[in-house]
Amino acid sequence: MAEVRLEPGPLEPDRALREFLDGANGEGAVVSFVGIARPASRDGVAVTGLYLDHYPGMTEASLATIAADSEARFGGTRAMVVHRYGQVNAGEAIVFVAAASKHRRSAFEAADYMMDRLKTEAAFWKREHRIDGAAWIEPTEQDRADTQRWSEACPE
Amino acid sequence: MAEVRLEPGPLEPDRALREFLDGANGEGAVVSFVGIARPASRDGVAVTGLYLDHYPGMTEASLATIAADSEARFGGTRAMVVHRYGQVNAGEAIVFVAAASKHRRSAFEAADYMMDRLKTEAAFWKREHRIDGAAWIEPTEQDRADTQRWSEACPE
Amino acid sequence: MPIHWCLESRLRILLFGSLGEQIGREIDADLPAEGCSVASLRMLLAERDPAFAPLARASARACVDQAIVREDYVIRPGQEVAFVPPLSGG
Amino acid sequence: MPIHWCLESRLRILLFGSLGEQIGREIDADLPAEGCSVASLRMLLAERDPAFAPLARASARACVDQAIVREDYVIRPGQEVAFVPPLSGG
Repeated sequence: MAEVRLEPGPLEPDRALREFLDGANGEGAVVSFVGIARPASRDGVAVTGLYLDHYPGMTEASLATIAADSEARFGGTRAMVVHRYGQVNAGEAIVFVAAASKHRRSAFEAADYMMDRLKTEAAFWKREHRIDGAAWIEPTEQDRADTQRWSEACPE
Repeated sequence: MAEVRLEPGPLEPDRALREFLDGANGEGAVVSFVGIARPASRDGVAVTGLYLDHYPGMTEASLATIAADSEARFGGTRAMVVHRYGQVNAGEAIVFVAAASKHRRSAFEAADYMMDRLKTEAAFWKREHRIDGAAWIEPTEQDRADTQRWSEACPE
Repeated sequence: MPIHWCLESRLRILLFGSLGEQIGREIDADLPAEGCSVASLRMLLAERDPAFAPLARASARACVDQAIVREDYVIRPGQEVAFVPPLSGG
Repeated sequence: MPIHWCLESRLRILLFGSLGEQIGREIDADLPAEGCSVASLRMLLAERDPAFAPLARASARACVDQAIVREDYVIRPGQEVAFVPPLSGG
């Protein structure tokens, strides 16, 4: 059963990894992803941080669906998603995702899959705080294309 | 410059991740892999642990080459490899690999690439301690095929 | 007309992201007792206050009980209604 | 023949993995002063002691100064020589 959590305060990826590894169940491979608030926008303007608006209940459900789909798609995989909400400063972790599996290929694919879907389907609304003003952000075409990668036939 | 280390004692993946994140350089994506000594052999016999023989100097060089190749191949990527040697009990971490990059795709690919190469090119000799006796292990055909994936034209 | 308020139901509408910033986190609307479609609700709101115009745009998706619904979905009293901009993702 | 030891050089050979377990972590060999090829060294060793037979197999790769070398590589006095089984990887 996937572990999914929203964090209002700092997200400490090393503690999340420790917790995930402590739940080990004989898996040989654990892949984790840490997403960090970048100090610059896509067009290179300095960014001090961002605000992640969320819809209590619906946002948790969107994360849980993605984690559960990953466990179902990559059989024998265990998944975890920890996501920040609210104010996140540049350089702080926004998201931690982990996948454990018997073999490394499925652990890599499960983590990659979760991140691609989180980038388009996680119920967040992101306001970037640029030094020249604040702006609400939407997923890029690349994010949509990444998610699309998984829409073809099941792997393996 | 890649950070590469051999560890005689327990490898603590959460501390390695903390250390790697502390070296952050504005990257937005960090992918880590933890390989754990499995409690069973490929054919299902219970395993209490393994012994990793290494060739001091040559083994470090093999890890450093893989990490440096990953940084060169996936431009703007920062890499880290921490590997156990000697006696490793089932359930303990054997290897920690991390890749940081501006974008998630290259961080995933760099970590995946390092693991595929480590599985065939890291200078270790592994003796598995099965409950029915000890046996020296060689890479599988799958490991060789995984490494071969990267031999075609450069990505992106 | 006391009958009027008796046949209507107070609907609380939640707004997120840029919609919440522009209009407010929550607005109220009167919902006919027999319910009304998402399309009708958008028109009612836009006619009531020009500030609500962004809610009439297709990019503002309607959610009922935390699931995105279509324009012909009929909202009933007691349901949780929200309008959300396109998700920005995690 | 005092000239003999003067023209030869003591070579320390490191063995790893299953080779180290079967034969020992280190063996010594006399290397002619002008050096000798990897192929010759394998034969010299296998002739000296039947226990060294695994070193004559192609699966035991020769390393000189920590790099895997070919059979015709000529080992010179002072170099670090090792035989290693196939890598098992990390």
